[in-house]
Amino acid sequence: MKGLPLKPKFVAGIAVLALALAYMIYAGVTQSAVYFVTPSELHTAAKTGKAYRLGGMVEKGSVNWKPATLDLRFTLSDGQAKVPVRHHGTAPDLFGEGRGAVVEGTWMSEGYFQATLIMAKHSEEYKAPHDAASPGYQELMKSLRSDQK
Amino acid sequence: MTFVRRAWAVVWKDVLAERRSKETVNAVLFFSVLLLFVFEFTLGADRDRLASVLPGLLWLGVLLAALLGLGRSFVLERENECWEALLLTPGDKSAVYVGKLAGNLLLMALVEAVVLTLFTLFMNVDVGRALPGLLLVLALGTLGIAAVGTLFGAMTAHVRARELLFPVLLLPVLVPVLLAIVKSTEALLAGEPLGVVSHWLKLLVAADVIYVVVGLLTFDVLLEG
Amino acid sequence: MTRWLGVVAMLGVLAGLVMAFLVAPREMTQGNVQRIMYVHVPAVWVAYLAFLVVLLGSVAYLWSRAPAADRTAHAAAEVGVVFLGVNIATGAIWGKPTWGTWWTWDARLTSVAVVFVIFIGYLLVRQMTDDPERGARFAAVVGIVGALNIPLVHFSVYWWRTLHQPPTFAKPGPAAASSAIGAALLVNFVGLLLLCAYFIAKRYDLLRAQQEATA
Amino acid sequence: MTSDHWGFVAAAYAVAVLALGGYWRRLVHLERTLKTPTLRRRRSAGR
Repeated sequence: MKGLPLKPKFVAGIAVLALALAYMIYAGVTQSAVYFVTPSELHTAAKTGKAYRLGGMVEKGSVNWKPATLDLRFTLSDGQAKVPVRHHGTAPDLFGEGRGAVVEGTWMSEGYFQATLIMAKHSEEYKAPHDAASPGYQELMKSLRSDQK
Repeated sequence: MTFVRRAWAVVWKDVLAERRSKETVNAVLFFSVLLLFVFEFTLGADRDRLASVLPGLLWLGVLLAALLGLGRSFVLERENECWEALLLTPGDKSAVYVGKLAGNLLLMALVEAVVLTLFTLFMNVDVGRALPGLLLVLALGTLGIAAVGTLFGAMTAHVRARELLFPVLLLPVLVPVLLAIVKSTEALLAGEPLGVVSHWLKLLVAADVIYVVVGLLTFDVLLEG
Repeated sequence: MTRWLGVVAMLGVLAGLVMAFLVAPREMTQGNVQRIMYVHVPAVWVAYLAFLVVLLGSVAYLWSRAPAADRTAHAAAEVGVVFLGVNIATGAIWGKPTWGTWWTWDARLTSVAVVFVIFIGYLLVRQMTDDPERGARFAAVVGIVGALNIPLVHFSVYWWRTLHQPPTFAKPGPAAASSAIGAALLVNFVGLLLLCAYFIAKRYDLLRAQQEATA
Repeated sequence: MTSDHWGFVAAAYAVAVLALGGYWRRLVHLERTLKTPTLRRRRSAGR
């Protein structure tokens, strides 16, 4: 078996493998799928009791947190629509007003979103303090949804 | 003999042996029926919850049955001391791979037909309109599972603790295929058109091509024993 | 030679630590906890490069049956698993304060975990095979399947769900991280890459010594 | 502004040092057993 000659079978096989991998990577990079619904999308087709992942920006001035009862309420927005969210428990550090967040939970018939898990969305940018330019709203929404890229 | 005829000889041998003993098919089919019981007992009380996890359960059933069946295919060759005979196959050894793969596909198709029927009957799955798309997903997914399963089955037949190592090797490699079939089954059963899951179909095609080609190229290395 | 590589790697890692803690600034939104990134992110890059070495070594071994190729693949797989383990552990520790959870089944975490398990399988096959030559052949097949599977795992899990910042550097266009942070990341990457190369070289030497001792 | 979580940073780097250092120690240990002729047979038989 030593010093195997370059059989046509291997050449063809490796070429097909390379093609399949390239195709996979191409399909993967160009695929744009939605990983979570936005508040507007939720409003147009909300099913009560169905589990959703909802992503948006936490509205300024909407966070209402009662440490005694661990009751957290806030509003997620995408610029057009707003969804009131309720959660029982603490929120992660990066969670804050004017920042992106993704919540998992269900849409309740009472007209609010009951979250079982709150995840603060990382910005894709790591910034040193001095080049701080607070990202605009559009940019933040874009970074929230840019996972599709 | 041509490549196809050599592969066919392997399939025919396996089908014939199975038809006489009926060991694997009987055990695997009975196992999948038992799985239905287990699913019903552990999750059955809540119809709504069952409906939401059904695509996962369906595939879990097929997968567990496949693990049993695929693992046996080469162990039988070894136990019956037929390995040397396989090794003596003239010409390109990948014909043996194709033959074994075809045999395993037959077995899995049988299991899937049974599991799907049982699910429609006992768990009120409405397959109906989704069936053509579902069959496509099923076919692509099965090919992927069987391609890696046949390759790794030939390998683990020679390894200590093979019952353990076979699933341990197979399952993580098959994660992409599993995600693709479960997610597309979910979408199709929810009444979505096939276009919605086109990216999963692309992934399945790419995975099938990669697994089968790697299987063809490396099988003789494993057949050395 | 391996020893000198070790010395250079040590210096590289020290330089990385200096960059991570003394040069890089406090990150704006996350604060100092972001400094975990300087070990977390390079570790996964290094691990994936190690798995590329596994692929090349495995193909070369099946091709030539040269024990050297097998030793390279074996050493690289072991070291890659160690680095990927570091990546997963530091990621969990980073995730707790920033996301609020140690572990979430998000895309990159899951895909890294799956790759981790695949290569543990690679090492297990070797361990569970009595004949080392047979183990080498079997492991090579697992290594090839496992490495080629990485893009499939990546995209499938990515489509399944995602909640992780997109890669900071893999993206075309201007680098998103500010320059000092990027520089620190790069130095740490080079440091860990040297460490990885040193580990692989040392493991390779040991494997050869072991084989010579038993032969 | 978010707090710094130095504890988490320390934990992460400690874990990294433990894992990488532990692997290095394992390699050194292996090297020593291979170099010691009396120990070699016993140790390698155990492996």
